[in-house]
Amino acid sequence: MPQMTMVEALNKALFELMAEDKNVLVMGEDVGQDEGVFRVTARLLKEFGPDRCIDTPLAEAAIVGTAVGLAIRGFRPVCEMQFDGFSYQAFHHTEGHMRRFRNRTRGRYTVPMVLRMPYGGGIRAIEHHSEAPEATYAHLGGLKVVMPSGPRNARALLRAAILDPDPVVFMEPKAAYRAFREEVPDEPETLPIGKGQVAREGKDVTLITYAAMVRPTLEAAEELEDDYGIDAEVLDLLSVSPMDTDLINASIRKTGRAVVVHEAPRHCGVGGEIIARIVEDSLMYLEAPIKRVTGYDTIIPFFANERTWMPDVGKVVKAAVETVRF
Amino acid sequence: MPQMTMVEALNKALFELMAEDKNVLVMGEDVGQDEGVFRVTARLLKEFGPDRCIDTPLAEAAIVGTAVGLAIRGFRPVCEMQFDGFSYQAFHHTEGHMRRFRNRTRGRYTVPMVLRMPYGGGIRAIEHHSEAPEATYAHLGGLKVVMPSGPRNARALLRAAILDPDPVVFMEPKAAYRAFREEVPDEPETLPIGKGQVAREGKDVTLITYAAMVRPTLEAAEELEDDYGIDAEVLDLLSVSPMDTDLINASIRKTGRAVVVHEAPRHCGVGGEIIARIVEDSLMYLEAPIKRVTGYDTIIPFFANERTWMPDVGKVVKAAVETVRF
Amino acid sequence: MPRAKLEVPCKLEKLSVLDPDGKVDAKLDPKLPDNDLLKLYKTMWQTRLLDERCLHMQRQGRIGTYGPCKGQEATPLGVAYTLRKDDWYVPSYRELAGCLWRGWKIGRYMLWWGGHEEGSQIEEGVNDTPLAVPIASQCQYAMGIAWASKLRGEDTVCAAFCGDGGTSQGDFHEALNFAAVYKAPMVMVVQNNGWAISLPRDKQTAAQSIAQKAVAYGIDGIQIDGNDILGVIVAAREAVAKARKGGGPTLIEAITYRMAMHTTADDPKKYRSEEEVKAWEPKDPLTRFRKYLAQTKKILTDKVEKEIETQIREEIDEGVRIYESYELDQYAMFHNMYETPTPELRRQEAELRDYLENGRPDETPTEQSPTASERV
Amino acid sequence: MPRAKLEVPCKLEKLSVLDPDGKVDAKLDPKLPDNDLLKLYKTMWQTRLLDERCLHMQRQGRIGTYGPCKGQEATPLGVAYTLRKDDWYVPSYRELAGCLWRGWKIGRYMLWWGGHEEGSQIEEGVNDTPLAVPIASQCQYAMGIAWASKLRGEDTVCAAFCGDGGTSQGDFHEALNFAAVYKAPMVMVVQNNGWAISLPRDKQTAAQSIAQKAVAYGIDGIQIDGNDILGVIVAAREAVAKARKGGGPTLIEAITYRMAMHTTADDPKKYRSEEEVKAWEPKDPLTRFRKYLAQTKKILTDKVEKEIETQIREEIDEGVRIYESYELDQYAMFHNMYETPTPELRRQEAELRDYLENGRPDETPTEQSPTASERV
Ligand SMILES: Cc1ncc(C[n+]2csc(CCOP(=O)(O)OP(=O)(O)O)c2C)c(N)n1
Ligand SMILES: Cc1ncc(C[n+]2csc(CCOP(=O)(O)OP(=O)(O)O)c2C)c(N)n1
Ligand SMILES: [Mg+2]
Ligand SMILES: [Mg+2]
Repeated sequence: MPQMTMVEALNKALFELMAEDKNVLVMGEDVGQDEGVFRVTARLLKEFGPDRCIDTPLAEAAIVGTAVGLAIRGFRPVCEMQFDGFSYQAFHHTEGHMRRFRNRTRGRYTVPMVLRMPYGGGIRAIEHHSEAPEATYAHLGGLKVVMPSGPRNARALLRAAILDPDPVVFMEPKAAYRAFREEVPDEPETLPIGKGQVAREGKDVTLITYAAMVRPTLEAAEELEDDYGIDAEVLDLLSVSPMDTDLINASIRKTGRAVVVHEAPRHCGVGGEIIARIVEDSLMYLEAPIKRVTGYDTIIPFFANERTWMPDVGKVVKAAVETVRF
Repeated sequence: MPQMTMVEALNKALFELMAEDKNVLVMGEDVGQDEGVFRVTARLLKEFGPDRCIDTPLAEAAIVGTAVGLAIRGFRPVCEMQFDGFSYQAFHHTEGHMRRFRNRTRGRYTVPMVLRMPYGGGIRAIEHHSEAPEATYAHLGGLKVVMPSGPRNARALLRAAILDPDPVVFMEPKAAYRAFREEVPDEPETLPIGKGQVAREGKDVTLITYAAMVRPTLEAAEELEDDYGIDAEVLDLLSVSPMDTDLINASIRKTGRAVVVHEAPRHCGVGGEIIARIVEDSLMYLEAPIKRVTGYDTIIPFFANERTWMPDVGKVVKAAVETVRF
Repeated sequence: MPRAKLEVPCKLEKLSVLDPDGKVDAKLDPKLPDNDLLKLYKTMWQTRLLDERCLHMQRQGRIGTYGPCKGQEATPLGVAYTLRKDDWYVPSYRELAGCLWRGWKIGRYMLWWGGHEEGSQIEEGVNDTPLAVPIASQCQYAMGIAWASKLRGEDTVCAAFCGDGGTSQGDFHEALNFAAVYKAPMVMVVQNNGWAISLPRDKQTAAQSIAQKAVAYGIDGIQIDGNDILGVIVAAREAVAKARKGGGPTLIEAITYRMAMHTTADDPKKYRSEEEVKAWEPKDPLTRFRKYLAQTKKILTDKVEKEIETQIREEIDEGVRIYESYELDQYAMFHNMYETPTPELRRQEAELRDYLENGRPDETPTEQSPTASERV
Repeated sequence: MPRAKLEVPCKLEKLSVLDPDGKVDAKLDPKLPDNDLLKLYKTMWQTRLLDERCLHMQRQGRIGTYGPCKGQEATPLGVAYTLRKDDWYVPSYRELAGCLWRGWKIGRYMLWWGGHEEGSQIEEGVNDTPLAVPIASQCQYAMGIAWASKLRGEDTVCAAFCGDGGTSQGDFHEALNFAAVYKAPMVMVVQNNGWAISLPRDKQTAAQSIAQKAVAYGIDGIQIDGNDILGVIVAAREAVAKARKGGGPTLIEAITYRMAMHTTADDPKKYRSEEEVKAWEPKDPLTRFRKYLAQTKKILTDKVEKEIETQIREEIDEGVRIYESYELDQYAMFHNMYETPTPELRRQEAELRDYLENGRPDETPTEQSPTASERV
């Protein structure tokens, strides 16, 4: 199995699906000739031509809006938003049509499309390039919101997303695009959308996270073990809608304690939802309040200060120790 | 004190502020000649002329986007979105500029504007006319999200919103626009944004809600008392960002039990945030899981079935009884 | 350069064929077969009567808010006439005439206004999209639908509609720009009915016509008398043929008038004069077409007219019956969000079922719950 | 009607004054005072050198990703020259030349690219908005800013900028439509530099020019040689004067070329040829202006040039020093969200302070926590 970065693994998934199914199209700004600003769409134009890998004019609403029309006609468009912050330009189509057509027409028309976007901070980009809008999308029924954490699951989940009969928002942690490599099997692989994974087993506290925050959280778990003798379990949700409530509750019932870690601002973020589900199903197992290690309720600072804003290993360690010592 | 509907009370607030401050402008689709589709802007064009009460072309992004520019220049624009569902067309300006200019320019430019919109179901409207997007806005730092529940507080809060130095999303429960009257004092009155109220005192369970759901929740509280001997406290948050965490926790520490009621879909809704804040601060006071009575994670049905979807008195009663009997 | 006029090769035209008196411009007459003319007339009239019926039923509370299309029958009908069955028709919400022509069932149409998703379901075999509410957003998916034809190498065409108000939206602009760049087989029809709720056309845009907006996209534009079914057909036929041959999109501005209120929720007297409405009455597309058929073509006799009317009314009655016997599935909302409902949706459905089937909990008074202080 | 050309009264022109050899069209020459010409030259050259310096500093990791403006100095500078101090200047992110003319400080400008909000703060007394990132969104607030002048009865004007790519966005369309409807004193300048990252202009829109998009709004449009500072000044002056007099907006398409990469994050070799870039070199706005001043006007001697260069370099060095001595306030993010921070923000600030000041908790190994089963 070759070692790949997440960018390469995502590219592999796109390449394979485009080869397998003529209805799969890739479209967006600079995805063709330029191969995507992060190179996720490398080689696609060359291999599949300009009718399958489409450089569009600069208009996100039109990218999503026309993709809805293409999907109604049986295509499986995979749209790229160049950055998270510009997916808002298309929000009325994501909300108003992409997620609604199946329900609105009682299944007469469906929209099997994928809205890919890099998300999150940590790459010293300018304003609007470091947003984490997963809660905004997760609040919209009709969408699935998938958030891979590493090259292998990114590839398997993107494949699942493209094959999914319903629209998927696929948020790629740009901080993890090239940060590390993993073995990715040659043969196609999928993961079920809506199922999370235990990324590390433990018994003292459950650290619940996803996507970009999985790596620092795992690091924190190591530190917790080495320095504090705390045995943390780490859950990688992989999808925030649907959310793997069973996985979360099973772990909480074992550890009795939890910390939620995500990069998006705290207020009305995914963390609240996770905690609500724990309270609904496992309140009586809770030994301590659940802390949230998240971005603050500010706009993420321009990059000179973004690291201060983002959750990091130390913040997770601190919250976990406090939770265990409660 | 005259008895007013919420529409009349909101109109009163607009009228007064426009009379007091020439910088207050009202703008939106059909707000002038037609006086607003709900008549909230009645008499404003006549009284203040077309430069202060502005009928705009049909483009929500331009309404919010140009209002940001007007606000930078010292105006206090009060924009109307004709319906909740069309505020999404302007989302990239609300997210990208309206909420950001103060922080971006370190206070050099501020955006003291109000984005008014009717929200919620219950008036048998067509698709896209019954959305409850408060969690979506509350997740965005830099905004305040205010949600009045009755004529008197609507008037006082709208006044506070217009006077506020920062941008406010003001969501008006359309189901309550004309449903009942209240005494509204002649003299100007404001309420502090970010403070909730105890709408009914009780000791057995706290029902936490806001805006359109306050009335059915109060009704449920009556029923709980009459039929089940349960003494419910009802909190009316009035604002979901900032959120009155102290009020919520004080009540929980008294009752030990809570039900959250809102109309928006459950997943990643405001309910999760409320529960998270209770868990953070008052976990050890909790006697029972906190239930959420909310819209389901579907698109709100076309109006023939919307009542089934919406929280109602019975659903609140059921959840509260189950919580108390837990 | 140095200073010169900037030449723009886009073609901008205006066109009408049938005047308000039912007289036809012989050179431009599309010379439709009598049969087609009578069928078109039937659909136009049926639209008028169904529209009236809906208004009536709204007043009786048998449907919800209704958006009438009186006076705007000719444009969508004329456009629909020029389409093949396998072409696509993307309406906004005032294009009933074309919907009926395309095969939409009255009963289903009424379901939409009656508050049922099934009103958006569209008959199998009809390549249309449901009524669109967010103004001009349909232009975008229409463009995607048109583009799909081109990408598949098919010669099908997509006709899309919006109002004069819709032209102010970014979506209108982006969709036409995409359509022009990709030469998608799209015909964009703007029903300029003079008003967007209470905003008159001249406050909607400072452009002297809507048709000239075509120049922004480097495409052709044509302004037509939208109450003249023959003119509509001539213009639409050309645009459809051009699109089918790979010539790309055309913008058609159809000048028409909304004779009734915006929807039953508003009162047009607040913003427009009776005289303005009166002035449009002689231009009515239905009476004009009737005159043409009865007086110019002489194919519409009293007898034929009677027959048509009887048929129309029977069909409408039948549609109303079907609509009113529709049975709501309260749980369908959970079953149509995804191909397979999520666990959370199943849980919520169970929650609702429990509530609807079992109602409130028993009223056995609850014993005093333990107080918080007893526990902590 | 029945079938005729649709006449459109919008004026569409093209214009250039100074050719690539520095020769001027005498009839159109704006005849600027020598002093102004030299000041303009200084700013243009300073822009070029600051741009180079930024590129260099980016490579050294002293600022972040940088978006160069080489080759695009003349348009923003020329436009800025025609504005009064109390007018408004709304840039996108390639309008450095005009920013410097308007009084932006180099040190502050670099803060933006160095990742500090204070780079967006804009000097007091300068009526400008900061660099704008979401493409074309600035057109909307620019329109609001322009409109404010009109609503206040002031005669100030707002000049706004976007790129050729920006014209595809709905925001561009909506803003110009609003501006035309309200006759706002706005000058919309599109820097058509041939590319939007990797997308060439002819795949951005099928329109033969950007200027013709003015027709969609019923306003005038003019296409100018954007590398010709005199032509820019002539066109902008007219547009500004017209706006100031209440004549409403004008669309200016300035044809220019992005000589460098889109930003330091991309590699233009992937999508465009060296020859294309080479072909634009002779049209460089700076060398052209230099030729004009040295050869035609004969006011730029070697000595003057030396003096200017020394001054420019000193100012840039000083700016870099100021930038690099900037001290970050890690907590400022909490203090600028609202006039008064919310309780939750105060709580979060305290949380962060505790972490930054006290670090990790003590490492005293935690005793085994009670297991869940012990508790339930
Ligand atoms: C995005 C959006 N904004 C606002 C509305 C509310 N609204 C419904 S119809 C309408 C006017 C539409 O005018 P026009 O496009 O001319 O169509 P017409 O109703 O005249 O057929 C408005 C503002 C909407 N449906 N969608
Ligand atoms: C709304 C939005 N979408 C995408 C981007 C990413 N992006 C930054 S610059 C750019 C190209 C802009 O082209 P143009 O408008 O011609 O300006 P230029 O860079 O050529 O000056 C793109 C796609 C963005 N900043 N904003
Ligand atoms: Mg209209
Ligand atoms: Mg460009």
